[in-house]
Amino acid sequence: MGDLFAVVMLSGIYSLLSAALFLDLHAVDVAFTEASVGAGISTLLFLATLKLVPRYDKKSRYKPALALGVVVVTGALLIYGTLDMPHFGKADAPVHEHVAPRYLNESMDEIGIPNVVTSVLASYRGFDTLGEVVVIFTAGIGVMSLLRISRQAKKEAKSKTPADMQQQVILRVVAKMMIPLILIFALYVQFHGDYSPGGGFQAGVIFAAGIILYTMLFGLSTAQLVFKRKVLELFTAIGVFLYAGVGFVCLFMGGNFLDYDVLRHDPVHGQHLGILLVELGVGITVASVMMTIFFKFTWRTVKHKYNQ
Amino acid sequence: MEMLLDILSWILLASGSFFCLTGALGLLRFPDFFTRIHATGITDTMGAGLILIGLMLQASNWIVFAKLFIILLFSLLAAATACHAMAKAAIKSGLKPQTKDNREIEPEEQPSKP
Amino acid sequence: MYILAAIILLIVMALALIRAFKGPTLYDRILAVNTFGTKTVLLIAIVNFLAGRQDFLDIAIVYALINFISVIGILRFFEYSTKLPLDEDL
Amino acid sequence: MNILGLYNYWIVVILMLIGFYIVIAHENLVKKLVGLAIFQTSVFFLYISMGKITGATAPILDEKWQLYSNPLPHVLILTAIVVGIATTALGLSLVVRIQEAYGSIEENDIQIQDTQDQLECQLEAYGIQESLTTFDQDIDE
Repeated sequence: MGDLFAVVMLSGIYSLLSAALFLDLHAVDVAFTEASVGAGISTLLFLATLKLVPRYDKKSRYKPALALGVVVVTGALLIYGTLDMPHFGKADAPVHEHVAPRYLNESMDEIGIPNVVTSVLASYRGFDTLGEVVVIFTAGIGVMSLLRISRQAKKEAKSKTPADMQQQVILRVVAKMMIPLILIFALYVQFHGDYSPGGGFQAGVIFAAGIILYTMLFGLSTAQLVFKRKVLELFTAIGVFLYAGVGFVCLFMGGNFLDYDVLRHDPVHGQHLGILLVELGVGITVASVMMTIFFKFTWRTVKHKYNQ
Repeated sequence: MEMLLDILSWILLASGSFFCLTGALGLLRFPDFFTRIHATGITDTMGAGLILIGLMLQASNWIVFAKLFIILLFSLLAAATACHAMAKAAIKSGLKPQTKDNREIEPEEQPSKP
Repeated sequence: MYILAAIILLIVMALALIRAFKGPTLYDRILAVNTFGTKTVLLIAIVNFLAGRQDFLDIAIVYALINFISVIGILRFFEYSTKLPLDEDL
Repeated sequence: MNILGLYNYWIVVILMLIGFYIVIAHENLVKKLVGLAIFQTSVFFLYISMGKITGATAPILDEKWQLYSNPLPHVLILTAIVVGIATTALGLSLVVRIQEAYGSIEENDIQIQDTQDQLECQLEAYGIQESLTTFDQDIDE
């Protein structure tokens, strides 16, 4: 398939489908994330890239026989490797015997929130998640520095940026009605993540998606009246800072790093507070990184258009 | 009462699925983009609405009901708007509806291919 | 009954997928993606009821949102790349 | 010996191989990234399908249910998805920069340009001022 647009669209369908599959495999939180991240943001980023690169790919000069051979051999080895694996859906597989029973049986007493995924994510494996947030933060910085735009070009582009999709009046009106709902839904996902699927990662992405919808319909300069570049960059850091700050507060109050028991008199209350703050930090970082990345890509397309 | 609700929701689910299926057949079989969008745009809204109302009747508590209602509201708004936007964008980009006079013209891949 | 509806929805999705592969114009593909998305929302809602736990409908809401946003995104990014007279846009 | 219970791993392997094939056989960098995303998703499926228990439910505690699927893979994969999109964004911005620097996102073109630059540098170092037209023709054929 030579048309990259078609490739990107089919990969969007693939994401939608894989999220449905995750749901069927009982991984509701993962399905949530994949739906908002894989189908939403990543498709949009690919599309934004396609505005900057040629739309059709060239026919390959190589014969794919060698690649096919390598792939088939690898596949045969991998399938041979699966033969000793435990069967699908078995309750006595080794995976289920070590840590998971403790999470499932004792998290209600220790942490007191029904969504085990959230409690493992934010409390038991909180240090791990801090690392992931820092990775996202770093990727955001990487994109920022790779797609930097000089002030001069920005000024020139700004004066000529069109209000996008001007002629789609109905779309703009309906979207105007929907964007507040999307943002409220994002906040619901953020703060209800303890009781139902959801949490900081998903909420951040949904929030960013709402703002991105606004940006696509009303133009980048309008959106940046509220979400200024500096403010976004600041919030990117604030999220990570909040997360790590909670850890240090725990240290100062006599516990271990990210051990929320000491935050309040009652360990369970402490855990609740800690998880709330940590998830908020995650949400802030993810939302602002996603928005920053999208804004950078859109700036590039504006500049690209201006340069032609 | 329970029985009545069940029967009603089954009827709604069945008819909703039927509409979805007709829409998909239209999407696959109709000759050009505008007829296809006509087929799916209308039946999608109808089918989705019926299926969601059918599910609403089976809701066990009010929060499930409310969420289904939100989905219904959203899909009514979004599906219609998206279809309108697509058709408008297609017209703008120069895609012509197939009419009696130009039936021979097969819709082609975008001509800008190098 | 849920199973019947789910199977029909899967068939519908398969048909939409065929259309997405066949094209022929890009708008047909966008239409197929949109149809596929709305059907996935319904499928997820039905799977919720099939599984006996009804409290995961948030995912269906996210799907509806994201589907709308990505269709708008495709239109937004595709619209200007086909028309070449740039003066009109700028 | 019932090996049909392993079908989830085979699906994972097939998806993985599709992704792998796209990454090594296509030259277009955007396609490579799509292939990488497919590869990534296959790993997600591996983890998640390992965590599933038949007859259980999603790990959100509720009095009505006794058996839950394993929450640990869900946590790992949830963060991995978000990190995956962050790295994809980084990759895409690299693609954009490559397009700006080389005017192409085909691996082959980029390599040709690189070799050419390298050769010119070497020739300059040896004090040879010959033009590289013959070399260009070789490449074009």
